[in-house]
Amino acid sequence: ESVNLTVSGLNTIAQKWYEQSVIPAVNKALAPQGKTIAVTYQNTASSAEATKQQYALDLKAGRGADIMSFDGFWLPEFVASGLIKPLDVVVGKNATQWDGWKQIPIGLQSILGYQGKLYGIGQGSDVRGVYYRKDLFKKAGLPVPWNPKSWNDILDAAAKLKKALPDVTPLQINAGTPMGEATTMQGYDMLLLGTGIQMYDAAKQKWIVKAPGILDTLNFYKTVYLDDKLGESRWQLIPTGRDLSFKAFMDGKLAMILEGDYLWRSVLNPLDPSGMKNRDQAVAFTRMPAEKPGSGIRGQSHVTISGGTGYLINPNSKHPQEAWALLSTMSSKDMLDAYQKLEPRIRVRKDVGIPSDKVMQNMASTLLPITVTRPMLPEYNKVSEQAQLMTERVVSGQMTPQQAMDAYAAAVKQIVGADKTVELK
Amino acid sequence: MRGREVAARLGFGVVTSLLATFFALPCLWLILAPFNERASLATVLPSPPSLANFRAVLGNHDAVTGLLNSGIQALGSMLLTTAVAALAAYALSRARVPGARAFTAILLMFSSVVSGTVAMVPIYNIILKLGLIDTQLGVILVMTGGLLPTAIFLLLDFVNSLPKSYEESATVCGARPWQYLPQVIFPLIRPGLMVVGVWAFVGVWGSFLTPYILLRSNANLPASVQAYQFYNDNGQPVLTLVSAYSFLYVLPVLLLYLWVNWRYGFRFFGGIKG
Amino acid sequence: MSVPRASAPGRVITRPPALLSARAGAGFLAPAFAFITLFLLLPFAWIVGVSFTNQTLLGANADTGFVGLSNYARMFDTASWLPGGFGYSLIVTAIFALASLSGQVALGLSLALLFHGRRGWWREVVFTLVTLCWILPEVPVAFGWLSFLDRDFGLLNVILRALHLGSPDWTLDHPLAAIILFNIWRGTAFSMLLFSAALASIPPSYLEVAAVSGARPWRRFWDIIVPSIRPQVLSAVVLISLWTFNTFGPYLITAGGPLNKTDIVAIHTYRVAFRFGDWGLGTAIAMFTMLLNLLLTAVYLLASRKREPNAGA
Amino acid sequence: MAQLTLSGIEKRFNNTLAVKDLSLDIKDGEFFALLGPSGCGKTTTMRMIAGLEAPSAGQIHIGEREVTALPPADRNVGMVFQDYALYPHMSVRDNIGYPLKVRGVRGSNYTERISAVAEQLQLGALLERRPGQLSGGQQQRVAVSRAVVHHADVFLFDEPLSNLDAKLRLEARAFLKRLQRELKMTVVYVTHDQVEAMALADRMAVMQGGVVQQVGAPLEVYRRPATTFVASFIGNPPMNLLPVTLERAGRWRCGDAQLTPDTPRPELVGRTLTLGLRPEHLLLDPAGELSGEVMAVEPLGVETILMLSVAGETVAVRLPGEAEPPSSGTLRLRPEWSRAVLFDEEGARL
Amino acid sequence: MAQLTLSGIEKRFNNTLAVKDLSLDIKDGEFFALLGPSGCGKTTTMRMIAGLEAPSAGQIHIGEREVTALPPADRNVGMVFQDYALYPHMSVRDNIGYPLKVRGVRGSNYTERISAVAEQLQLGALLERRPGQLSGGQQQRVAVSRAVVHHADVFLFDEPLSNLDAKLRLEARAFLKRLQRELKMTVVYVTHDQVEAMALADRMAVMQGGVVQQVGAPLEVYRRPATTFVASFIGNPPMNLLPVTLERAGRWRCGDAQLTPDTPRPELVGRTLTLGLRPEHLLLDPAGELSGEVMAVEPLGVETILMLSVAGETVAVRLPGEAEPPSSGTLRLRPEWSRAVLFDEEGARL
Ligand SMILES: Nc1ncnc2c1ncn2[C@@H]1O[C@H](COP(=O)(O)OP(=O)(O)OP(=O)(O)O)[C@@H](O)[C@H]1O
Ligand SMILES: Nc1ncnc2c1ncn2[C@@H]1O[C@H](COP(=O)(O)OP(=O)(O)OP(=O)(O)O)[C@@H](O)[C@H]1O
Ligand SMILES: [Mg+2]
Ligand SMILES: [Mg+2]
Repeated sequence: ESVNLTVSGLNTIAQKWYEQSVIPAVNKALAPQGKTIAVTYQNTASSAEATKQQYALDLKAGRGADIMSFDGFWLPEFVASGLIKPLDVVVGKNATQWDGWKQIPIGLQSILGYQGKLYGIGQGSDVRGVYYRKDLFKKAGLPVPWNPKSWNDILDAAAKLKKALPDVTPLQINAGTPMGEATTMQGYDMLLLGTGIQMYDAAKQKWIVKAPGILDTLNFYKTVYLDDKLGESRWQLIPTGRDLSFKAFMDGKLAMILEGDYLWRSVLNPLDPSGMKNRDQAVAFTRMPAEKPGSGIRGQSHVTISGGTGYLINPNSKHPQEAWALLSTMSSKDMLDAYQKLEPRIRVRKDVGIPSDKVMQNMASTLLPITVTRPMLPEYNKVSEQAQLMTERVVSGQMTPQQAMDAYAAAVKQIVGADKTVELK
Repeated sequence: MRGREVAARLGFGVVTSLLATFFALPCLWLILAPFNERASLATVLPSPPSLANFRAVLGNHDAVTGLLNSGIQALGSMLLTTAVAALAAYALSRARVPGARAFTAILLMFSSVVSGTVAMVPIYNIILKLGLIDTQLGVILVMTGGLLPTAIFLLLDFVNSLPKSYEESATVCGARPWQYLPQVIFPLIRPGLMVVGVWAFVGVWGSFLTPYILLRSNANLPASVQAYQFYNDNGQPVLTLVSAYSFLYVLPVLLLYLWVNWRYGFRFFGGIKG
Repeated sequence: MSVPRASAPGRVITRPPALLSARAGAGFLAPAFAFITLFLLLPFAWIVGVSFTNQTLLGANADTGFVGLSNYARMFDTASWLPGGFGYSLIVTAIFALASLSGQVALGLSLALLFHGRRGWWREVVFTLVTLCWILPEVPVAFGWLSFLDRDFGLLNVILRALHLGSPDWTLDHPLAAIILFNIWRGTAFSMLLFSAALASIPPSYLEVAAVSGARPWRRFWDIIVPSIRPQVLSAVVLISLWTFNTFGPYLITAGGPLNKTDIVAIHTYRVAFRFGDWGLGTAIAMFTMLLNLLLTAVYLLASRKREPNAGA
Repeated sequence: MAQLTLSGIEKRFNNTLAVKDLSLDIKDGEFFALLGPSGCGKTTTMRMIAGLEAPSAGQIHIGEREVTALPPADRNVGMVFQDYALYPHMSVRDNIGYPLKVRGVRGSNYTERISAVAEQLQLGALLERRPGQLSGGQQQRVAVSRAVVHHADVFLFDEPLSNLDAKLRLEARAFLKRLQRELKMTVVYVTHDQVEAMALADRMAVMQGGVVQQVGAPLEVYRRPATTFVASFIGNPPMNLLPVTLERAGRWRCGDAQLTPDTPRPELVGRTLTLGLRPEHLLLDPAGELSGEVMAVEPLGVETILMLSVAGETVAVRLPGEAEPPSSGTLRLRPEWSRAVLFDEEGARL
Repeated sequence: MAQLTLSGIEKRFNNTLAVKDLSLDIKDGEFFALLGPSGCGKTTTMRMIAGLEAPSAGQIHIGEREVTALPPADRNVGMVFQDYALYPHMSVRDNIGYPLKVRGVRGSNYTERISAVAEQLQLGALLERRPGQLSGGQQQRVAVSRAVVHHADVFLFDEPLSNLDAKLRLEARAFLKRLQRELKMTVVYVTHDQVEAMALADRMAVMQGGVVQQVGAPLEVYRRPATTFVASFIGNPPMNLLPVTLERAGRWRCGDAQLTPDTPRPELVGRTLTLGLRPEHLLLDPAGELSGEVMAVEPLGVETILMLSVAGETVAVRLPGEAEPPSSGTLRLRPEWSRAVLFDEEGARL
């Protein structure tokens, strides 16, 4: 018996991985049952909104790929509209009793978990921190390696850079709506976490709409982009801004950038034709410090935030067991090890390392233990957009930090309801 | 007089050259970047010119299939739209339907709104009911529906300007409508059919949302969707690959236009008087 | 020979000569009608219906709940006139549409006039160029424009710098001007083709009579050309307005920003309906836009009806 | 070929009556002309025969067949349109062959029949051209070929020569006439040019305002016009019409002049009638009874037309080409009474 | 009013020479007709006079002024186009007044001058209408009014009557002639209708292929055509042209027939020439020297045209209207030698 399964959201490299490793493996595993599996791929590139739209339409119509790639923070909305179901419902005990769960830390299991239920298996995660150009730092007389302890360390370094290298932009911290989630996660959240709070107070189940931390964050933006001109505010306001910052960083026109591991493994990848041949010589990574040592979330001195993607099984699948067989196989150590050869990155399994990249391995091991995730709430998207807008208003000089925070508070109250918000003094 | 004539010619040359430059410059990047291994948004001569970007793009099987699928969908919609619109425009022009113009004008207004983002959900559901999700036919039908009002509006002008004596002489010769339409009328309004055909082709070729919503398999997706193969994980275009793919993507439209313009002339008839 | 009378004269009212019988005509219209019903009218009905609900793409409101006119009220709440609101978007759209419209008509008419009565390769080159700007797919063209407008490397600024006119940051400081320029560039071909066809249909003798009568070129333009192409100008104005009002292309240049300065209605609707999945509000906005378009169309129909009775021979 | 009968046909457009109670009997093999001023209903009549227009009343028979309600394709008529309506995208061959093609004639039969007609109309060498590459006269012959390639029962020509220049027109006229004779065609020929109608037709009908004024052979119509309208429409210059008052038998008054006609017509005494005299039937004669002031002289070579003002009316007199009449002054005229025609108050011939 | 002089003007379009070395001297107040077949360059000549086309060589003077390089607006000419070119968006009044308006004439002066012209051309009642609501004849009068409302030096008419039907054409002709006389207009009148040219013109030029073949008074051109082309273009039917071989002095051969002309022309013996005879100068005579077979008879009322085949050529003979010649068989013809014209091998009159 041959079963045809559809898998969505595999990029070209992942498809290669499937052909070389995953499909032969799963067919070997299923051979005793006399079954074989064939896979049809569906690309879901384009924007997150478009992919969500596609999934929503398909799931509502009782269709869709058997295995769907999913961004963890979409779960709440899909669960709320009843379009996806937990693994124990869709697959049953085969899934709950999978031995692979033991290798996945609870925090990373919840990439595709919501309200105590697991919907799929996460596959990769990420962390964020500061990349800097060693060459520029040396030129500016800054120490290399460099370990900033506070926001002020960053500002000082930036000021020195500005003085020593007038045509180099010292610092890039994402802001503004054009960058979308890249502003929230790589910019706003990374600063806000350093002040000791998050956008959502999970304990009180309320959105924090006004807080000294928010003001500090906004003031930091203001210092960087308006007062001391340590960053290029223009990049924050135009659609191509993030690309321009990458390019400047590669060209040695930008000294520091707050980004995810994506920058390291993908944008700067020396193997990529448009990457950076001398990445390992010129670029170094350091953890993002809290506002002051110990002032970060949970009293941490360094902060980071993680997202994650994975795959879940469509409740409409006609072959949930075979789909599970495929999903579990692709999440096995052997398969992920094979995948790391094609595309090394932070995986969810403890037993899967990043063999060829010490820097990445270091990021994962130092940051994964202290990381946080975004609030898993259906309203998150709209609130996040408001946060982006808030930073945009500050960076563009349209509003003062106080005015921007007030506008943010008003907008969030309208979105989530005033009773679900809190103002900190 | 001679002096004035020379001045007038010079002025004409300068003004039209400036206008031509304005229209040409933004296209320059599309021609240069694909041949630049390190393409950025800067418009620079590639040195040395390279085909590496094209090799990379053509090595992507899905992307190549996408170009073929675009062709199928665009050609299909073009033929269907032109045929259906020609029949409708002919009927509206000749059968004396009262309020024909108001009818097309209102449809026109409809089409410009209804084919936007908000209509995608009902359109998905209609195609679902027809069992045509993830088929190229589904895309062809939906695109045709969206293009029809404008196509009819444009063609109506061509048919109206055709003397009735052509059909009259054909009927007197013994021909029935299904004979003289393809034999006499359609050849006579061919420039109009060509304009509408090119316009429909281009509309479908460039459309993203409809195929994106209606299609799933890589085997069916058109180039406009497959172009995202060349965007990085963060939704940013990889300019080297995107520029090369754009080049391949633009080429068929360019060639189609040049062919039609050379063969039939790309023009309106007497201007649309409504 | 007896002359049998079918009936008394005047009682029989024959239809005017229809080349196509009503039945055949209906048959010819049927396919178009089927398409239009299925893919325009049906979706339209859905849009009308949903605009009275609080339906969302996902989340708890994914199923319909009737909320009356509250979506329409939300469109114009107090925040509406702030950047990002619908009212603000309407104002932006109005400026965008008016400027694009006048630019396209002026440029298209100028090109048509410049090349009126001329043949040859130069005309072919220019017309082909302008037409290509219209028909090439939007996404690649937008890349071209992003490059063209780039502050540092863009050709526009390279030229301006060469002329010592500074190098403005188009997408940041003049985003509305940038998308207007883009839209004019993209849409001029339509009015150029329309007007050159219209000019070609003016008998040359009209202009020659005027010349012999003593009229100078400017005079001929206002006295003869403008009145002769009035219907086409009207068509162009309405079609371009409709298209400009609903265009989504500028999204590729500015994505509606910065600071919502280019948040035209189509982009606004996209954000509300697609990005946030707020179908109720999104459809209400679409309905309102449609009513505005309807107004435009009605003006057009009235204007074109008015000129009919005294149409010339 | 067949005869054609129109019985009381009528055509109403909204509120204009374009053709009124028209009955005609056109014989098999006859060349019949419909003549009249612009807008008199000639084209409408022909379009009703072809089936392009449905009559509001009346019947049309072709041969024995009633065709009133048949669509054009079923009537088996051949028609030449005023603008020829040649298909610009087809070669001359395919234009001519179109009636055969739609009837399913194929292969050698198709090409042979086209060749035969083209030979006859001297188009053999032009068969591969497009209509746009032909002169006006050639286009007209193609249009005629298309009408005759299929053996129609009746042929309809709507002002086929009006687009041609004077010289071509003369040639085409002779050619059409010969063709009709050879093929024994039944032809209805619409024109507003009376010379053309007279040169070609066996019989003709003169129409005005949708009503037939007179049907007859050309010379009969010329010599004995049924109404003042026909009198003023036929002839170049047309018949002069003078108001006369019959004061006594044999003594008529026209303006200041006293006329003494051959036939005294005592029964009409007291009435004011219209006297019709063709320009060639007014002779310059110093002893003539009428006098007129010279207004214009048109020397046309073969003849000279003299325009005079007689009793307030403009009167044309036809003189030989060599005549060199004074270009001003007063001349005396003598009517040739035997050719004079008299019309009553309503304009009908007495 | 002024005289008009064209000196050696020439017009080249790409590779066609539309007008070749044309010199004309048109007198003040003269009615001058340009006559010729389609495409012979009449319109081009006129457009050069108006300034709508720049001559490739030569000069144009209006009165004393050289206008060759002036734009149309500065030439002070009035022009009537073949299609009238009335502006559909203006009333008749504004159409007529347009030349005044662009010259800044305003107020009562404007309306008065329009009224005066409209009165003269009997358009008074139609001033508020649109051109679309006028008949062809009325439209023509509006076009003429527009040309004459401003006191131009020269008036140009390009086939103004060719769109009118036969009857209207006759009337319009008389009217134009009278107007020209009254206003003493200098008129250049383009037509391809030779009857029109002869009826109207004081002098006329016959053109062919861009070259003037003959300039002269109408009757002169009619009687003594300068070339075979002029001979075959003027006259209706045109002059018959027969090939003759002068075997001996006073003994010419035409086909099988032996001709004995009045004048023996011994100096031409041995040459093969063309004999021109107008249709009215061939007389039916049983003792005639020529014989021809009857091909067609066209009874036109005032005259009957007989078409014969003589020595392989089609020959027209003009007979009186009453003549009823046999419609087949062979007839004998006698040339009226005093009217015969002889052309050389190149077609020039000897
Ligand atoms: N389709 C129509 N609708 C309304 N009126 C019409 C129509 N066709 C013709 N008429 C009117 O009917 C009358 C007769 O028209 P018809 O075309 O038969 O004239 P005609 O004798 O052929 O004239 P012409 O010599 O100008 O061609 C005219 O008054 C015309 O305006
Ligand atoms: N603008 C032009 N370009 C090229 N050739 C032209 C142009 N105008 C006229 N011609 C050519 O010049 C010649 C003379 O044309 P013109 O219009 O003067 O003829 P015409 O005597 O007025 O003929 P018709 O009686 O048909 O109006 C023709 O061969 C014509 O094809
Ligand atoms: Mg007619
Ligand atoms: Mg001409």
